[in-house]
Amino acid sequence: MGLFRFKGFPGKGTFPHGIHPPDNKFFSADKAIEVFPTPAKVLLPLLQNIGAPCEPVVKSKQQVAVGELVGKGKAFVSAALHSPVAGKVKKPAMVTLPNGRHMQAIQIAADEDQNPGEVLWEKLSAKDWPTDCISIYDPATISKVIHDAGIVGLGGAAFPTHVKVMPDENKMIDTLMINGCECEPFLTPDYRLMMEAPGAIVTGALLAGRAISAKEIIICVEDNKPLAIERLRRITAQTVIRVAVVQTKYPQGSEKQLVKSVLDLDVPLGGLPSDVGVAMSNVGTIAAIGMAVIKEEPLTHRVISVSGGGIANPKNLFVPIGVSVGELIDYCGGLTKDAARVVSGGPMMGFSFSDMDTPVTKGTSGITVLTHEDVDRENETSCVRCGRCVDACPMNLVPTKLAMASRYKNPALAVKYNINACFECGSCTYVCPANIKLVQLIRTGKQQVAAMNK
Amino acid sequence: MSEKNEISGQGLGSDIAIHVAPSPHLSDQTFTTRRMMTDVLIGLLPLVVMSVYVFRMFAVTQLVICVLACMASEFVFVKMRSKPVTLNDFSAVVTGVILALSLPGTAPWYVGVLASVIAIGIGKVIFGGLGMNIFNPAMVGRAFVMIAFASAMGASAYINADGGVDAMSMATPLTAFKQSGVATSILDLFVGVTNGSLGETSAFACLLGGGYLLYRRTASWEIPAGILSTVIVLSAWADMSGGFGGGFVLHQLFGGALLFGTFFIATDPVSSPVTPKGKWIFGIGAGALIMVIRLFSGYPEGVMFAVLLMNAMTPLINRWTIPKPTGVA
Amino acid sequence: MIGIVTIGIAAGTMLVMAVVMSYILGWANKKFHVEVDPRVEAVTEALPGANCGGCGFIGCSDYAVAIVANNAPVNKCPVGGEGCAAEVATIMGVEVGDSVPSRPVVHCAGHTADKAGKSQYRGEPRCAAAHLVAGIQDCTFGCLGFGDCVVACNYDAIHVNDGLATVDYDKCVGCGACVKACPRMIISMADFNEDKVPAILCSNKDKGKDVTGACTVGCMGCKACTKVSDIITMQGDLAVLDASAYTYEKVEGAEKAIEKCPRNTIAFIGK
Amino acid sequence: MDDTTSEKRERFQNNNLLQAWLVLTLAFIFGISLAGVQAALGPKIEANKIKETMEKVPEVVLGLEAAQKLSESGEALNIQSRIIEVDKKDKKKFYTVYEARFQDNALAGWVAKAGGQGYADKIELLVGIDAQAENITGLFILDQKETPGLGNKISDTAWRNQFVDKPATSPLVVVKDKSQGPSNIDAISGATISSVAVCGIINQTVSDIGPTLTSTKKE
Amino acid sequence: MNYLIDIVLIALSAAVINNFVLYYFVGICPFIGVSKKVDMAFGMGCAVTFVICIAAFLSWSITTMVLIPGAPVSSFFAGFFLPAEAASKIDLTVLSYIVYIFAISSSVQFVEMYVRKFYPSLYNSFGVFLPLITTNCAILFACLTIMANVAGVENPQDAWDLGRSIVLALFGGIGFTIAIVIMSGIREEIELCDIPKPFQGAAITMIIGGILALAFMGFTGVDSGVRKAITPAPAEGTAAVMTLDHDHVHPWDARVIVKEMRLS
Amino acid sequence: MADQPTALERFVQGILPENPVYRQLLGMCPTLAVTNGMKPAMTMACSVAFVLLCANIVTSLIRGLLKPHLRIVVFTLTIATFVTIADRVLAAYLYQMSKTLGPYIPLIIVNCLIICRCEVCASKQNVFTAASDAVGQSIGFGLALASIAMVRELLGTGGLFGIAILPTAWPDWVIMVLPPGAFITLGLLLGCVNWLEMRRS
Repeated sequence: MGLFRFKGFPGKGTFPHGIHPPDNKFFSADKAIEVFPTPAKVLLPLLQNIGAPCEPVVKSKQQVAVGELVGKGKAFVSAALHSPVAGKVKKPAMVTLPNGRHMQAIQIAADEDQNPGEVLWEKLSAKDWPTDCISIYDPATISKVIHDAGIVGLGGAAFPTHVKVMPDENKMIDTLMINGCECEPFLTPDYRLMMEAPGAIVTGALLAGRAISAKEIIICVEDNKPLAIERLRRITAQTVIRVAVVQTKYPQGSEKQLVKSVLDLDVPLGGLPSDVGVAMSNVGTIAAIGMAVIKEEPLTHRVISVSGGGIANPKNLFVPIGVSVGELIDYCGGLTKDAARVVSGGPMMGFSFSDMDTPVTKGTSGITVLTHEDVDRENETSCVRCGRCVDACPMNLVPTKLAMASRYKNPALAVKYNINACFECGSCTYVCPANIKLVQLIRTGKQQVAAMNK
Repeated sequence: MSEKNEISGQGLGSDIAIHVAPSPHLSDQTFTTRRMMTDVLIGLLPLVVMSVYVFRMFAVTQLVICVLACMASEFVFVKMRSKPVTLNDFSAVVTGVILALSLPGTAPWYVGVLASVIAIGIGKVIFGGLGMNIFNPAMVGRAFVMIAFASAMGASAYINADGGVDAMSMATPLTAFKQSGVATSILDLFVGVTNGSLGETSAFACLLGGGYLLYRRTASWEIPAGILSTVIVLSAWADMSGGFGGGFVLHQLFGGALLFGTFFIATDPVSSPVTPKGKWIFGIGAGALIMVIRLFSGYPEGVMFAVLLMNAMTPLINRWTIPKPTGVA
Repeated sequence: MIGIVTIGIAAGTMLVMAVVMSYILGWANKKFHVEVDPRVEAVTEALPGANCGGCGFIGCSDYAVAIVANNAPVNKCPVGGEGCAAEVATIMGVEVGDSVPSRPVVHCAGHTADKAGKSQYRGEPRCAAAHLVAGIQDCTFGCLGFGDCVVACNYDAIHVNDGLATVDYDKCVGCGACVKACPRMIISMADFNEDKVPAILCSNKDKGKDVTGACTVGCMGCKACTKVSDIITMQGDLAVLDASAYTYEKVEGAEKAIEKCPRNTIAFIGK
Repeated sequence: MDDTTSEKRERFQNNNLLQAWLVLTLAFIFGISLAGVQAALGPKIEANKIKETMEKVPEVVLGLEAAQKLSESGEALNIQSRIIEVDKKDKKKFYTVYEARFQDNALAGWVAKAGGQGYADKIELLVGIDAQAENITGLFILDQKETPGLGNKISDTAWRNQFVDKPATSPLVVVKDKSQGPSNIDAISGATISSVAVCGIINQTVSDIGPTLTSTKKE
Repeated sequence: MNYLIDIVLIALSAAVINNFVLYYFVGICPFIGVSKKVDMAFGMGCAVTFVICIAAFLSWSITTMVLIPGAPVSSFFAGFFLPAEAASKIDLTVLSYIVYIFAISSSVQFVEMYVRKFYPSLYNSFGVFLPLITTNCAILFACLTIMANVAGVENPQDAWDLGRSIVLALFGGIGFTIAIVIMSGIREEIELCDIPKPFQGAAITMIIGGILALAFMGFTGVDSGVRKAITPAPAEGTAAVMTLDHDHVHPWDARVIVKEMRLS
Repeated sequence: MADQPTALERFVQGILPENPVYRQLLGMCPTLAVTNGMKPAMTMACSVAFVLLCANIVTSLIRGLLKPHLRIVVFTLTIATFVTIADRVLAAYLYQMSKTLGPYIPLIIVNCLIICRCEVCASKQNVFTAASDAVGQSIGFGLALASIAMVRELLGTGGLFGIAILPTAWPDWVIMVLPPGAFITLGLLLGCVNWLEMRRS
């Protein structure tokens, strides 16, 4: 890329600290998105988002159509659930998601001979996405459509999007930032989406911008994706949307870090980007908004990448939500001999799991299968307080102290060192020369703090 | 269960054991604790070479005694705690080499042995081993023998005209200066053909090894920067008020254990603060103490005491310099 | 003569000091009196008042406040020793007396072989940490077996036995530390009316089918036990036993329940 | 129990002085007994203090052998103490000086008690000056807290003996290389500061009281 | 000027060089007991410093007014029975210990009650430490040191005045605070260390105390060094050092030697 | 209130099970300060024994008259008196030793050990028990002091009671007779005692 230049934005294009893990995107970056054939059965957990679970509105043995509402989010922070296939509802089952949540899921046995994925992908990747007729949509309508379509953040956190686009008098939003950084190694769904469906992203961005009356819309992409940048630049040339190219660095895709990089604003501790007038959404989410508003399709499918050295044929797939991970892996040629760990999401923040029945949820951005070479490390040694973790922490914390406070059960000390500011990006653990599982300890520490405050 | 096997298909044969672990799943394997210790040893190499060149057999004997004694005591003490012996992390070797280099070549064998036992026993294992030691083990050991065998470690102990080594027929530069007002030539100090503790004589070797550590980022640059700048400022001030005409600063800088201590002892990550700001405070404090002790106290050299004192302050410094997380005004 | 005068003046000095001091202090004691919890006063009175700080608190009165307000242990005073501790304990009424002993029960029966879906776990080997990682074993309720409770126990009374925490009731004193340590909350305190009491050794609230998939000894909610013993009731899909209601007369019902349980989830535990 | 009694009783109980009767009594008794102890032991302690210094005077003035010989022969020096007042710029300084005379009233010499800062703490010493106030006759360290093994070697006889017959008219100089010189004192190796401190105290004392002694001698 | 130097040196010596805890071993009980938390240790240090000053004031006053021979009060009363010269020899120093401990304990108790009544917030932050101080040897030690320098000196003009006494007390207290705060910082840190069981608690505290004492020994002699440096005139108690090590004399050294000679 | 231990129990308890230094951590100041040699350590132990015995006896005699809020004052007064007596006696008959011990003799007043024994035992039990308690505790204190002083003097000067024991080739560990040596020796000995205790139970 040559010397990095970052012009036109207040920020420096980067944030303090952070790490540079090998991005390993070559596994799947050049693989065009394939539509995954409709599976025999889907399993839809009732809670796929941050917030409250939704309540089932279908009964056992009921027939449902593609896109039909099967779960309704009653609480404000919860999202609706739609069937990705046409089929028959079966008895509910319990599933344990990779993040440890144990909950009920709606099971739907799909009818034969259908391929809703093909239709949806065609709509998504079409060239006819409008950029000029956005003003006919009223912001309230857009919000409502987003709510009804059950859209959540597809970057991984799965925060219900309608909450973000809800106008709030106390927090004036003037900037919409669209996060296409995809800083996690291995993952490529956002990249492929930007390559293959930029129209949906641009339209969705304009719609979302209208919904929150944003004065400025910025699409942020890391500089290791030149082709996507090129494509987005071309297509956004006629619109108000600007493309910001930020430095490749982990965790650039974290919202606070991205706001810092692009706008040079500090999101307050414990606050959201909205506290500094910024709304942030993932490119996938934005495309889903476009689909919901323009093509009137609820969120039932998403792009994920199945990648890593442990996968025979890494691929990017357009899959129905609720399909089991085992099927995806089989579709990609199965695991290789040296596969060691299956991770839902990227290798830095994703959750590993062992149950191949686990369904893909709205927040699953990829399945990464790591090899022994990737994950095997020496045994943990003592912390020598070398301070590498301090240099890596994008939140400017002292991870070693937090971890030791957790290990020796001293929640008061952990609070003093601001344990709750940690968003578990894993940078500290990545650099730790002693192989201490800092993030895990910090996570445990947070629980101790919660228990102490109870 | 049968249903499950059907779905997961061919990929999960019995020969592939999928395990689970917390995130993150990647780690930087190029940099490990052992690698850090090896780096320190590489950094110490110029000093070892120089000390062997200047002091001959004295240096060799002292190095062998200290390294062996350190490893033996590490082995014994860790065994006493019935914990796995961790000699392979090289930390005991590093302690041994630093300890040996901080002793005068003429020190009798029991000085090295006792210093090693104290360094590993009281300086390290009693606090829980590597990573837990509040104080720099080598300096605890050295301070102990320094006070215990003052005559074997004191200024005059360095002089041993019978040793047949040129450097050992003169007083150590700082002692000569403090007690008689005699300054050693800067060039001698820089090259290292003066008397003193084994590792401290050659400013050049210290700079070389220290530079390597800084380049490898095994030692953080903030502490040396803090110490050296403070020493320069304070000695310049003393220089001006004493009317020495400038030579004093370089003499203070290159004489004694300043560079050795700055690069290899004060930068010991375990016993220094973790945050950059804390490291600056540590460095400035150590530099100030070094100069106070050198200028005013009964000892010609203050690096060891300064490092120990700042080690003691480190928990407090850490406490005062908890960094503000991003987003806190 | 000078000697006598010295003695006289010395005695006089002492007397004057003593008078002044006792008067001022007595006066101040009333004038500056601050109302405090009478128990604090009583405990302060019982403590030696040497204010040596040996207890780790800031002097005797601070320790007294800590005992009354924060339930600090009563035996910390090195000066007062056991006598003092007993006295303070009487004031605080913390003596156990002859109430029914309360002991922990591990509500899980799954040894390593009983658990399905076990995967190797590479992380901090502690339950609290492992609890946050999915996929170690299928049962999300059962004992993880990393022994946080073992570490928490000061009496060496709980051990992990083939993947399952097991209480040694001979050593257990019922302090409840293990209950607090368990992240999965499968240990609870139960009244031990007899040396041996029956207990339900499962915490899995899932439906029968999910339980059988996860473990060979979990309660699948068949309700067979509730029909033969009146101290067992169903809470959702999990049987629960009211230990406080158990007496020796109910041993028969309990034995029947154990016999009826198809999954061996009920058992007698205790010394 | 009628009202007045209980009221009286209450007042009695509330009276601070009456409450503390035991303290008062004890204070009184203890005051008397301590003063008694002092009366009994005080002279002896005083004697101890004086003896400590006085005992050393002959040795410091005459040297150990001569002193022993003197005591063997059943003679003793007449020792009288006096205070010499020295005017310094901003304050007065007092030296306790012992004047030692033989039985025949011939002046044997003076011993001055002096003190000053050493390496660790104050050093107190006795320095002997001959009758002519020209030479130092001896040195004795009364009290010091120098580093054991190093600085406390100032109490060693061998080191102290260096001072014998050094001139009291010119300042002593501490040397580290055992070089010979009329006023040179060898430093204790590793404890230069203690050595310098002792010499400094002696230089100061001698220069302060020297003139007075010389004038006394002339009288 | 001399007085100022005296004060500076007393302060320096009491606070750092001859630290109460690490050099004289007084105040060990709270040093072990109340050094688990930094805040607690700091409160304790402040309270000690405060009380030690009060105690110094009281003990200095009582010693000079009542106890030493020739003290105004005792000679006044003795004057009723004795001739003036004998009256001025009344020596009550035997009472000093009992009087000091009396004065300390009662003043501490009084201050505690007073603060507790009228400044509850102050009481909560540092007043709670007050009772613990009665049996703190540091206080009595300061009183004894003052007594030694008032009653025990050879020459009356060397006797300390109130200013020196208070400075000793104040900086002794500060030295105590420094030591206990450093110790508490370390002890908070070793909460996160894997100390062998038998050494947990007092034993490791002692060993840390030992290493601290070792480190503080580096300051030995700083007071005389400072005195030498700040005394304008030739300092008392210095003698010249000469050396014949001329082989390594550097051009700018000559002046140094001359300087040194002139100084002494 | 639990039954009070008998005189014999009190005596035995003081020596080891309730050793004032190693078990109760009382009287640390003199323990550290005067143990650089056997002589001062033993003198100190005897002084403490004297004060403790006298204070215990007096306290026990007047135990019926004690008022709760004034009892500490009474103890302090008593102790201070006996300490002064001990101090004067030492100055009169062991002048050099009294100079060596310096302020640590008067500091016995604030030695928690004595006030503790007055409080725990003497103010509650009869004279005989109080006296035997005092003797037991004093022996315990003396033993502790002796153990520390032995280590320090032997390593520090190569002798005991000022008499050389180790061969002259022995390099004296000067540090042992200095403050750091005191702390480290006591720390290590405390650790050893704890370790033995843990092994026993």
